[in-house]
Amino acid sequence: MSKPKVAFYWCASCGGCEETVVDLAEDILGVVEKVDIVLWPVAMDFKYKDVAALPDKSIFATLLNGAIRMSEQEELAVLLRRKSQYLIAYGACAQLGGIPALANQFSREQVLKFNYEDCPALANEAKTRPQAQFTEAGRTPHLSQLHHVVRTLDQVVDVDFYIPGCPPTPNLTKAAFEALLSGKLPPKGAVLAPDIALCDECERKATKPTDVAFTEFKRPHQGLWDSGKCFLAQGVVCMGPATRSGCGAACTSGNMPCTGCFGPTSRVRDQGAKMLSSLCSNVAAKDVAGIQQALAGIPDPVGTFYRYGLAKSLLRRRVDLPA
Amino acid sequence: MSAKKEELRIGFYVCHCGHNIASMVDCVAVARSVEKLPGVALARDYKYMCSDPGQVLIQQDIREHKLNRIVVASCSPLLHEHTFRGATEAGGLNPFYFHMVNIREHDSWVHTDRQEATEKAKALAEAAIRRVAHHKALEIKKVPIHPDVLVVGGGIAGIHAAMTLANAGKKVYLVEREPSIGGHMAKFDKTFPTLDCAACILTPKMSEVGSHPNITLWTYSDVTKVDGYVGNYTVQVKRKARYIIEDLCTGCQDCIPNCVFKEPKFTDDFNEGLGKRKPVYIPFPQATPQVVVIDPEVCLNFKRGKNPDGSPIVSDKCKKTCVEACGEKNAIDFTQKDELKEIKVGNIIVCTGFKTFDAGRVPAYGYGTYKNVYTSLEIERLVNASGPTGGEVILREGKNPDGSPKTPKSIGIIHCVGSRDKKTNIWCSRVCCMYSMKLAHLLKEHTDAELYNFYIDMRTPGKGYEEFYNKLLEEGTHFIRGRVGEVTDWAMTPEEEGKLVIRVEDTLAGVVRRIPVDMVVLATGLEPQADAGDVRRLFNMSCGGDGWFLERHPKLAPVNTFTDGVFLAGCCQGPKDIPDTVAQAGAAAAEAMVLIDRGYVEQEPNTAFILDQECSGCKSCIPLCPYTAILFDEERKKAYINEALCKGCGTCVGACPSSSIVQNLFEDSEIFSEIEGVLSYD
Amino acid sequence: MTKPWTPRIVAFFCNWCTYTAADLAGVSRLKYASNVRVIRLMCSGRVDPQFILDALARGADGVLIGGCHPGDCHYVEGNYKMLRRFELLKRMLVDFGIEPQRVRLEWISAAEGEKVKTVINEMTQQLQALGPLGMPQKFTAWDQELEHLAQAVQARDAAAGPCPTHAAPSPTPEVVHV
Amino acid sequence: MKYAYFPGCSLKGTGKAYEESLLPVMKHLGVEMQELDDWNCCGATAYMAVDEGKACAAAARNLAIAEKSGLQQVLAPCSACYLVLNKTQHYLHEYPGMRQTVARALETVGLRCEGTSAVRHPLDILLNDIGLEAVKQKVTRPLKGLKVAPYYGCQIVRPYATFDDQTNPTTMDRLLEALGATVVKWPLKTKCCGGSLTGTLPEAGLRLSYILLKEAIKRGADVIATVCPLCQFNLDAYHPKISARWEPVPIPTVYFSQLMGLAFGLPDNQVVLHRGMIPMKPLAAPAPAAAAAR
Amino acid sequence: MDIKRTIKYEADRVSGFGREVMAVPGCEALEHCIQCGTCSGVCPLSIYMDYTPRQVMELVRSDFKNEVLQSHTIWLCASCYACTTECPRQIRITDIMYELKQRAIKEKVYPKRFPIPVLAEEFTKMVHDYGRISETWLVSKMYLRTNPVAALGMAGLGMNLMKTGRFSLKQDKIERRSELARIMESVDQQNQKAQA
Repeated sequence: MSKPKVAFYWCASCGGCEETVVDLAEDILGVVEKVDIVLWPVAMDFKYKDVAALPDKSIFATLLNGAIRMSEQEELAVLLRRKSQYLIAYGACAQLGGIPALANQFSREQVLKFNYEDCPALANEAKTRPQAQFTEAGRTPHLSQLHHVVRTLDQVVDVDFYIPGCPPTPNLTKAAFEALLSGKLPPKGAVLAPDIALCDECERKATKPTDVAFTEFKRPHQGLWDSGKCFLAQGVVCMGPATRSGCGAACTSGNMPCTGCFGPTSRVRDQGAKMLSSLCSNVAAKDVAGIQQALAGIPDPVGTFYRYGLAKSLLRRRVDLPA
Repeated sequence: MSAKKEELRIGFYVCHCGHNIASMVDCVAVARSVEKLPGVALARDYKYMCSDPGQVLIQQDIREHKLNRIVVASCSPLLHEHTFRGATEAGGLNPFYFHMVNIREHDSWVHTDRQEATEKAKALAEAAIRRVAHHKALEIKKVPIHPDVLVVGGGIAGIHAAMTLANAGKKVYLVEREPSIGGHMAKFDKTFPTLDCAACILTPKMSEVGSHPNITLWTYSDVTKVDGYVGNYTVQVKRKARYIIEDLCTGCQDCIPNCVFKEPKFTDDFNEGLGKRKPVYIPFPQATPQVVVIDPEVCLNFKRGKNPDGSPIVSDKCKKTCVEACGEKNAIDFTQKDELKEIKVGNIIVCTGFKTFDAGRVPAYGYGTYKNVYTSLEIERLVNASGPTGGEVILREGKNPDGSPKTPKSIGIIHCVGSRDKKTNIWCSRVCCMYSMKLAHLLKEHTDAELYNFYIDMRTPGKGYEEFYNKLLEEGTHFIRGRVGEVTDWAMTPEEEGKLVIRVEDTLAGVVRRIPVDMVVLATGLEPQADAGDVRRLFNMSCGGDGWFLERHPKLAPVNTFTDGVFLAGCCQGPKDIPDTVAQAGAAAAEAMVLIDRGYVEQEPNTAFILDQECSGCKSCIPLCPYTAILFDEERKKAYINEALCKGCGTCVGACPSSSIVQNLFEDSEIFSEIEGVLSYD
Repeated sequence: MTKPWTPRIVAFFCNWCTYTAADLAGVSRLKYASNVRVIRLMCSGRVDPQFILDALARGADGVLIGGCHPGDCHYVEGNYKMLRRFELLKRMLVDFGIEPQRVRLEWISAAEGEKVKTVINEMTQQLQALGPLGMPQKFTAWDQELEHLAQAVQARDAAAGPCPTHAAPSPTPEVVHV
Repeated sequence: MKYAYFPGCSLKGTGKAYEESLLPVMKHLGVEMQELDDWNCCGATAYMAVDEGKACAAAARNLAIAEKSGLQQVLAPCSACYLVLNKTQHYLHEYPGMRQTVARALETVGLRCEGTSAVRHPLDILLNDIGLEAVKQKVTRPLKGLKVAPYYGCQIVRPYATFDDQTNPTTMDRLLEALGATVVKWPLKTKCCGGSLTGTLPEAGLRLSYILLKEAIKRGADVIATVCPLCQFNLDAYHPKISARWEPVPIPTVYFSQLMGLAFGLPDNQVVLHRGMIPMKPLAAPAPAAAAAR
Repeated sequence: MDIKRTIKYEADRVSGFGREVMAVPGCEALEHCIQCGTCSGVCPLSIYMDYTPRQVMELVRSDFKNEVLQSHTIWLCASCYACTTECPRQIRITDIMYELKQRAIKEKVYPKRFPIPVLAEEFTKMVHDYGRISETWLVSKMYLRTNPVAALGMAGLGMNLMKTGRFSLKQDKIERRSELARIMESVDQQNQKAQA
């Protein structure tokens, strides 16, 4: 009897999620033993048409990472959705939009102009831009096009489960595989990580006093931080309280504050708004000038509170940009 | 897996409130539109939902139609939420399966376009329908009431409220800022319109207060801190050092004549600065308690400096003849310090009174410039037999040829000084017309002078008041309808020389007049106390835009405040005369007794709680709670809320970064569904 | 006939001051624009920034928050907490391309029925001048680029003929949702 | 310190003594005054009676010119000018309709009035910008023994001025005291002199001036100090008519700036006392010490 | 004895007049008048008026347009602002007087040969023509139009002014008279448009 078919695919992402699969180390053998991989562009050579040729729902599970920002990615997402019983958004980009979704603060034109014209590291004097199609030697290839809006996977197709993280940890991935293969699955739409904020597993938690009152905020590069003390107690924005746990507090263990890649808990609709609310409520000042002065340490609230979650935020995108 | 969700059966009722709502909102259309919403089992419109039949309708429908949620669209929930929760409960449902929509105060009464108002009502109704689906059954908690009462302020209001409660067997703490109780009334000579002597009717009450076994009287004391909530207030009172041991002072006042100051030379506030007193003094003969006070600002025993704790430095330079005179009683103690007392009470009655308007703020009337311009309160002391002149009305400036002080031959009383004026106070001070006439009568009696009253409108709405006006007319007092333009000493004619001239339009005759007089009396209005803002914060009350403490409802709850267990009486709530003040004080005492005798209060179950499983222990919420109701369990590394301390503001809920705190009655899901609802219309 | 557009304002009023002030405006029969829909909370401190964003995302053109004057909060300091959130939120909304006039925080005491009227009228006028925010319409417009492809894929699939049938279904574990 | 200077028509005509004395005094105090380019009549009390919109537009032209000059502080010594320019500012702020009308009218000639300039009175500037200490330092010939009745008139303190009390102003009192003069307290400080009624309805108008003169004498004043060219004109130039109608009231009325010049020891042609019809009694000779110091 | 009927009929009122005046910038607060008479009490000229300022306020509010516009009171107002400053209802009485003067001039209902409105008109005209006022010319023009005989009585004053160097026959002018004219013209056009 043949094994369950599994597909991996990457859209707008850095590739880190793919690395994670490899990071399963010897456990990957266990996985490979139990499944048939039908698509894994980073490691194996399959053609899209092979996938297209598969019967609908014939793939047991697809782990798709990356945000959807190009027409090709959208197309593959739609295709894989059709072919898979379970479509799993794998990693922060697929789940929340991730770093690529920060582009939602700019218009497509702004993005293209910067990348093909203004970027200082660029040598493109002709200011050539990628075309949707071109004809050469009688052939007309079509190129993938950049969407106006960067989207999460579930804003394009129906998603069954989410594995959070930038990237997801091997442990979560392994646990997800085990759950999938054992058939003991949570309700549809679940995030396969603990539904409790990061502080729960952060070793610094004990050092946070119960009377924090912020007078200023610092960014990570603006100081040397006590490696044992809660970042918030040191005045550094740490997204831990508003972010799911499950990463093993990897960043805070490495003396960097949490930036929120696991996304919010299930009870939260907008991770950034909640973190903003929590931080601001605890500012010490009572007058507008004092409050503004304290909050001046957060010069880029969108980038701070929605580093991974902009596409998934309630407003999704800078609202005055063209469709 | 969770149990199958019970099917929603919402009953919706829209109230016409007679024409109040129906004239601006198409109630039938609202009911028809709500009817179609998911979960709605029935939707009705009805003339008066708050009436008995309206309430019975809800109860019947709950039984007959198996309703499990109720929404009523009518007036403000602050008015009738309680009523409809009661009806819901009487119908056999948990009262919190009810939600109320305000389409009167927030809709029909404030809009002018029927279609728009109807659309708004529909949207608000839809929001409630969506919201109520998330409602949960909650339990009302009963909290016992501490039977003692704090009365703040010892004027006639405080005295009457304290006496009423004490006579009913309740323990009362009466706290007064001045060395004696009595307030403004103790300064008055006679009271209108009956002209009975203020002291004669007040002082017996004062001494009763002083000796009542159920009243703890603390004069020369300030309330400095109030904690807790209805039924359970903890109050801190500062008893200021009076340098006299109250229990040892017998009130013999032997110390006063023996003070090293032979003559009184310091401003006597009780006599409005018209008299003088010594450093050791008793404010007035009938003062309660009969205990003297030493003023450290002027007593030679004190240096003009402060110890680190804020108390004045004792100098020991004086011969201390007062101590000698006190003798074995040993009641004088120069080392006395302010003392902080903490008491527990269930209810508080605030009777902090008023201050009179500072007449110097109307420079055109010359108070402070011309010596013979007086305030009405100064005249009260001047005509008072126990006042600084023994009741003789003599002018501050000017002597008779024989050198004796001059008595006025003509007096002008100017009404509405600091009242009915947008530049000072816009309100009518309500008592000035009457007391001006009273003073006119008394001055006439004392001096036989020619009296002029300058008024804008005569306001005499009270029992026997108009009759009093008539009496004054009979006495020959001139009433000139016109607000005085200016008081000046510049003469145009020989008879004006050396006089104060009042320039005014006699609006009834339609002519401008100049009237020379010897004395001008300014009928100053009533103002909130200078520290009303602090007092308001102390007791968690509200102030109106004018600065008077705000009653919960101008008609239906005139002595209640927005804080349960805190009541108002007397002029701190707005200008009023003595009968009204006493009536209000009695009402406030009765309101307090309602709570005491019931023994408990019901608490709105809108407290917050932390989802224990979900709390990550980030501690963000802990510093936010002003009542320290949120604690951190060090063992389990999670926060938890002490429900008894939580007052249900929801600030921690709004701030919890992982949404792990829930507020009953205001859950996230309930509010999100309300937002969805109000935006559902086209 | 379509109604001319008028702004939609969602208001969050605290129970003790602003909600009561709005009641007072009613009792005083003051007249103001009907564009505002009030949601009652116990304290402005309960206003979660999520509520504001959610209201905007669901079609509000403006959000008004009303609380007690500084120092007058029924719950001591809830209004300060709102003020602090508001200060950063306002700045963040500008970064989101939303005009700061769309979100307004006002201190309105229980006695200031008149202020309820002026604030609502003023805000309605300002929003009228700004025009609709129209987030739901924006979301639809943004997502039109997806429909292109969906249509193209459909067309291509139709041309390519039906997919292979479920001849060989993938073996799958039995699923129990826990 | 530099101010835009709006003299107004009177200071170029019958009130020239005001300008002739004020400019040297200000210069002496180190204040620079730059006359507004091509200023026009403010409209005074008469224009408002004819057309409100045009009155505002005419006054606003001056404000626009001031804004263009970059000098945000406009010094207007004449009471009527001071009031009208201030009133115009208020109207432009308070009434959007008026603001629009005026803006459109100014636009036709390329002018803009944003309402950013502040209209200031010399008394305001002397007390609040320069300060009495600086004034005192310049006094070389204190006005010892000179009893002065300060007369503010009606229009500078009310209703738009904020630098002094509307009913009982004191800025000039304090200034005169700083000059060493004795200030006579009298209740007519802000009473109306009759304004233009002295010419149009003399029986009513002149009577008001008469009361002022009579009362100042009665209170023992040697001289009345004024801030307004119209007040000065009424009290001074109508003097013979008043005396003929009622009784002789021989008391001179001078500008406060003339008294300042006198106290600063400025030359006669900068104090211009000869412009008044009633001579001021000579000051007591300076004390020898003061003379030596000079 | 000459007796006169003083009753007012509703037909004597010009309905809407009060509202119209109160709609003018500066005149809004009139609706709050409580008829206290402070305005008359402080007015230095009220002793000469046919109606006291307070009465004028009530007449305006009650739509007695003809009585108000023909009254002497509005012309006796010297714009000293005492009433405006002291009014307990913050009614800008002076500004209301200005508005009434404007209406009286527009409707030409002021007393003939009455110098005050003539002065106002001449003043306005001079501002239009020259941009500035030359007092000597202004006063002369006023007397010529109202009471040339009385001008003779002013000769003494002129002499005195000459003696003190304050008499000038020079007509002061601004440079950019066309600029001012254009501004005024624009206001006129806007007003006409608004009326149409």
